[in-house]
Amino acid sequence: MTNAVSLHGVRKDFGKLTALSDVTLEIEDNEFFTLLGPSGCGKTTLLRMIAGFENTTAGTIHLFGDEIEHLPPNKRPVNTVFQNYALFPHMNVVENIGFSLRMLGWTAAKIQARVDEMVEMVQLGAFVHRKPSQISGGQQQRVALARAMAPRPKVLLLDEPLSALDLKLRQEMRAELKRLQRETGITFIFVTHDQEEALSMSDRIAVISDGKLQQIGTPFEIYEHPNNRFIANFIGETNMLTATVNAVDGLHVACHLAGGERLNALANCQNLVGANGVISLRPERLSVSKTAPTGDILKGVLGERVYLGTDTQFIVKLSGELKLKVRMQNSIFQGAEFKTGDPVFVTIADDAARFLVD
Amino acid sequence: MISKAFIGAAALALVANTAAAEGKLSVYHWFEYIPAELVEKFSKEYDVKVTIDTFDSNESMLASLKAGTMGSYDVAVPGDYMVEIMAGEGLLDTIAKGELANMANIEDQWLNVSFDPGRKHSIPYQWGSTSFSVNRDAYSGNINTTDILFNPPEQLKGKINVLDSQGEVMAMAALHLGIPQCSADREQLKSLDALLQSAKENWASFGSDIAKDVLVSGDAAVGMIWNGFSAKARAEGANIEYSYPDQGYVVWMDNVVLLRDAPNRANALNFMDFLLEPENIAAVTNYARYADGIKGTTEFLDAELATMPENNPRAGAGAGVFVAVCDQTTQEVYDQIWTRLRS
Amino acid sequence: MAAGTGSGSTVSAIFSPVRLWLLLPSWIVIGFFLLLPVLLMLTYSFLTKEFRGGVIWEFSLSAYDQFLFDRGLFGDEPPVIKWTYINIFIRSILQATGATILCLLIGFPTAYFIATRPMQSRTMWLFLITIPYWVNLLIRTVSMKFLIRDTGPLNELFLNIGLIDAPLHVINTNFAVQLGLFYSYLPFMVLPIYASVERYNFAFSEVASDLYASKITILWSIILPVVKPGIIAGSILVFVPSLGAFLAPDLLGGAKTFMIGSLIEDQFKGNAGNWPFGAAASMILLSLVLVVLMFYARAQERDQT
Amino acid sequence: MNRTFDITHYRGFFGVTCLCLVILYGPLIIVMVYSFNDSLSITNWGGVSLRWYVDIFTGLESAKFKAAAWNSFTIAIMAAIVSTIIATAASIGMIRGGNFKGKFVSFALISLPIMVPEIVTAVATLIFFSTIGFKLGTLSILVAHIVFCIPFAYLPISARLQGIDASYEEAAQDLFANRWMTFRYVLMPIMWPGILAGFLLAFIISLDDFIITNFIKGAGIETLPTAIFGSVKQGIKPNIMALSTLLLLFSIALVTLSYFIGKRGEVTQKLQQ
Repeated sequence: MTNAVSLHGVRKDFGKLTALSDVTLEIEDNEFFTLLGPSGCGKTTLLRMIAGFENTTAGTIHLFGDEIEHLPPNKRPVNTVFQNYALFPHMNVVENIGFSLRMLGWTAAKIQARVDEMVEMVQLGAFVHRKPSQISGGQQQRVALARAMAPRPKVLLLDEPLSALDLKLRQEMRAELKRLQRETGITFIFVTHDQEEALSMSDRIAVISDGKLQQIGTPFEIYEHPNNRFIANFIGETNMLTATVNAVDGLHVACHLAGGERLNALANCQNLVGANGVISLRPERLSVSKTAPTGDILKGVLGERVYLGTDTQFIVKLSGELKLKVRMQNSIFQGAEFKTGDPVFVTIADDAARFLVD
Repeated sequence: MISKAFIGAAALALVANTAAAEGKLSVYHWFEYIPAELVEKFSKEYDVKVTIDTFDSNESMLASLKAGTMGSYDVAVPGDYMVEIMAGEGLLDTIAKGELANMANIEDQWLNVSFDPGRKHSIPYQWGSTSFSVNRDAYSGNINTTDILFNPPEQLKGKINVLDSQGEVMAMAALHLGIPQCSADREQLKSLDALLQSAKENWASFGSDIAKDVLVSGDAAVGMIWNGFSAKARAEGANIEYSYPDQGYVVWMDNVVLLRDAPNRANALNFMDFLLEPENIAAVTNYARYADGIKGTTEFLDAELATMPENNPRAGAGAGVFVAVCDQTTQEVYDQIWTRLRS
Repeated sequence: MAAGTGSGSTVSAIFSPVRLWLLLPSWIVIGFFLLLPVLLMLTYSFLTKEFRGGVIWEFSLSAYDQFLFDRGLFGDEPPVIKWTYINIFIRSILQATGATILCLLIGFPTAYFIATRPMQSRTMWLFLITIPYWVNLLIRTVSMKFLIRDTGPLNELFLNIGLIDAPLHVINTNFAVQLGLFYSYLPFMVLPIYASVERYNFAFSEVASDLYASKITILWSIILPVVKPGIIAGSILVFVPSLGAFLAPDLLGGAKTFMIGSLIEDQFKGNAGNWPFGAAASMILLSLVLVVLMFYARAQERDQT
Repeated sequence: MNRTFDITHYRGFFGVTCLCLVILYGPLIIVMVYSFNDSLSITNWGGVSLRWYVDIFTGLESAKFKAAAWNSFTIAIMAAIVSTIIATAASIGMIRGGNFKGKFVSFALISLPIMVPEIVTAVATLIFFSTIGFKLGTLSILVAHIVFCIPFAYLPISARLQGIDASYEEAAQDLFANRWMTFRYVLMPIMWPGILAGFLLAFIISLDDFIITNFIKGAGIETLPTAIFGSVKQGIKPNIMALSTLLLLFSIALVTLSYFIGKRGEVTQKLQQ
């Protein structure tokens, strides 16, 4: 089976600036694929290159095995949902959705049928004759989706489509997008800087930073096994502790921290004894207790605590200047007995420590 | 779609306008110098569409023709000296013997004129005089002197309009000084220049086209003006008197000339013949209030014209003189004086 | 200026490949029918005048010489600086300056007043100010001429209500020309100043007031410096067209003394018929305007940095 | 309005604004009023009458005015159409063409007709036409008008285009529209208020022009301004006031129209943001 989109060694320069360098990735058919990264990382540029709005400086882009580099956007069987939707202000909902079909020269009857189908799919029945300026942001979003999906693209590109919506609507639309993707079987390439969005919707995620591909993987892999310090930091919250390797067993390493505490961790690559790096510890994979449990533990003094509704967050001061963030679910843990200044033990869940070398 | 049709029509109209003129006549004429009814009459009689552009001085007409409108007009109406200049510049076409049926209608004295010997290019249109008129409400003193223009009494200073016409102003100034026109004498030229410079201080405005209006509206108390135009101003209610000064005045004759490269030469000749008909030229005379040079017009003329003070120089007035054409050297000094006056 | 959310980009890849073809018509039309003619005019200013109009294709500096030097009535005296034409230019500059000041005096308070109206009524006020501009300039000038004649309605009104004893003589004076120019170009002054004042943050005024500045001080030392770009822009927009104006001097000034516009016109349409001189005077006017515009561009650049 | 202390308010500015309006409208209103004067003289009031309006259409000069009006309107419409098309293309080239070498020069060239004083344009054009032997006529007027109308059409069109996000064009292209379709079905409709404003401005500017037209008009060809100028040179006559009033009303109708079109465009633009 050919992949929906294959990028090979793709590079993009804007004058002297390099926006993307050496991006190689395969996006499978029917996949909900997300490009995740901070703003300015080059993810939108990558999307625009697939759409055809930017050409590549180097490298190749294949769509279902066909080289598409030479095709202008209007000849590529991909469609885009724009960040600001770019709904044509002078056309009503029906005209917007049917635009591509008109451009493709469909008959009026066929256009009508397809538009009806799309209106049905995104549940816009009541608004079909309104102009974009007369409907709400969420409805505009649906029109944009319907418009982009009307010509049955092989790949749908979504450029931060949810960023203009408020939180509630955004969460609703996530489910909606996921549903549409499942029902239509279209490959979605979704660009976002919101890690929560990425984690909740994607089949796979590619994290991009500074124009470079950092890691590709399922949400679980990306979150639990970040490849490097950037990803660990960017996705979710984490504690970063500087560490040195004492012993190596495959990818498992035994390290000591700056304050002398010893920890076992899983490394992102083969290491030698004496290598320096950081250990990433997710706060929710840690727990505090007054009595020493078994397994990997760290000793410290309880600092401030913050009540977060579902969780409580503690700051634990380790030796030296080191501080650890620990988050525990309130439903299974009553932290009433913990007071600032109490000496505590921090337990680390299995495989929770990642040793990362830059 | 309506707009498309309109553009089409507009485009067509433009093309039609620039297309070769059949049944057309293009006249370059003095302003307010031909009655519209007469043009209408010609138009009907010969089935010719007449367009008239106007100018306000002989010199500006010459400038405009040389600036690219030559070849667009069929006939023009220059004054005497300008006929001579235009002929010299090669701007005029020659009327062959027999091309004008009514040539014989021209009064004998205007048949062989110095500015167009043998009437090879022109026919008479109107003749008259150039002097000045004074508002009698503003000044009741003696107006039979060119001092009114060049050395005005206190109450008239700053209330004088002067024709924007180089030839006539320079000729009047020469008359005032009692020197010959186109004098090559340096001292005389210098005094001419000095006179005009000093007189300018007392003048309010230059303008030919406004000459009548400023007198009627009272904006000016003295106006250098043509006799017939002055008569019209008087008829429109201005209490003015036209002067025939002791020092003399300018006499002129305007003539219809056939222009070189006339796009409608045949119609031009028809037009000239038309204007040689006593009845037709008399209509012009009645309108413009001057005199024509055509035999047999008397019966068609307003009786009043003959007795009008503007048309009858008082006894004792100086002689009327034509504007002279200077040689290039003197003309260049004249131009220099004029430029200094006008700027 | 670039509005819009999202990418905010106004560069579209779709039209940039054909931008040459899109720009070419305007380049050709303006280049061929204006730039080339201006260059030709420059050439003409160095040609020899033909007796009684027209030119001879022979290089000559006489047009500029005639502009600058007086060689006497007969052209044989040693050259001295001639003020005739320089004075025309100075007079025109003064007239244009007068008109600009008049526009500024009336235009600034008006623009300020409009900019401090509530949002909805501002457009209405601006609309009121701009309507007359859409009326034919000739008609406006003629109206002004009609109004200020010695025996015109204005004088009649003033005489009737006993404000004056004798008619005010305005027509055919320098003031009449300035009034005409002012009337022609006033909206050009109001609009840029309005745009500046509208952007002015009145919190500055409040701060200054809080710091014991009087209203006049605020106007003079806070508002004026902030809205200066608008004032400069407005002044340029009034000054430049006033400089080469033809209708107002001709119809309101009595055409007794030339302004630049009428001087040039006279070389082609009027009595003078001196094309090289007309071309030279046009070139000098054009250079003057370009200098003013360059000064403006500089000032703008300085304001931006 | 009851203001105890308003820092934005300056006493007298309202008065100056009123004075400004009086100066702007006074002469026009006077001319309007006097156009109904039933008197041969412009100085005396002879009662209200429409005779001068009748005179424009049936009087001695009616043929001249009719021809001049026809010339003025045909020239203005054609000049406005052509210059609007050229200016629209140039706007897209300038605003959507990205950064390119000579962009400033290109902008300077497009705005040249505004920067060069009208009288200089007139002189240069006259010299040019006379040198290349271009016959002065309606066509010469039209060409000159197209040239100086371009920047006036360009200004509102490019201002409008600058406010339009390029993503509309990208969306259109993404939805299989080619370059022409993108312009025809997406960009042009969104730009329309700007194009219309540019067209109207060009139309009015062409209709308004006197100096250039006067220099290069051919034999027997008058536009309304040159015809009116020719008439008023000899003094203002009542029929000119009537004609002026008609033109004035026409201009006001046109500018009101453009005002409302502009407002509509503004509203839709605002709603999108």
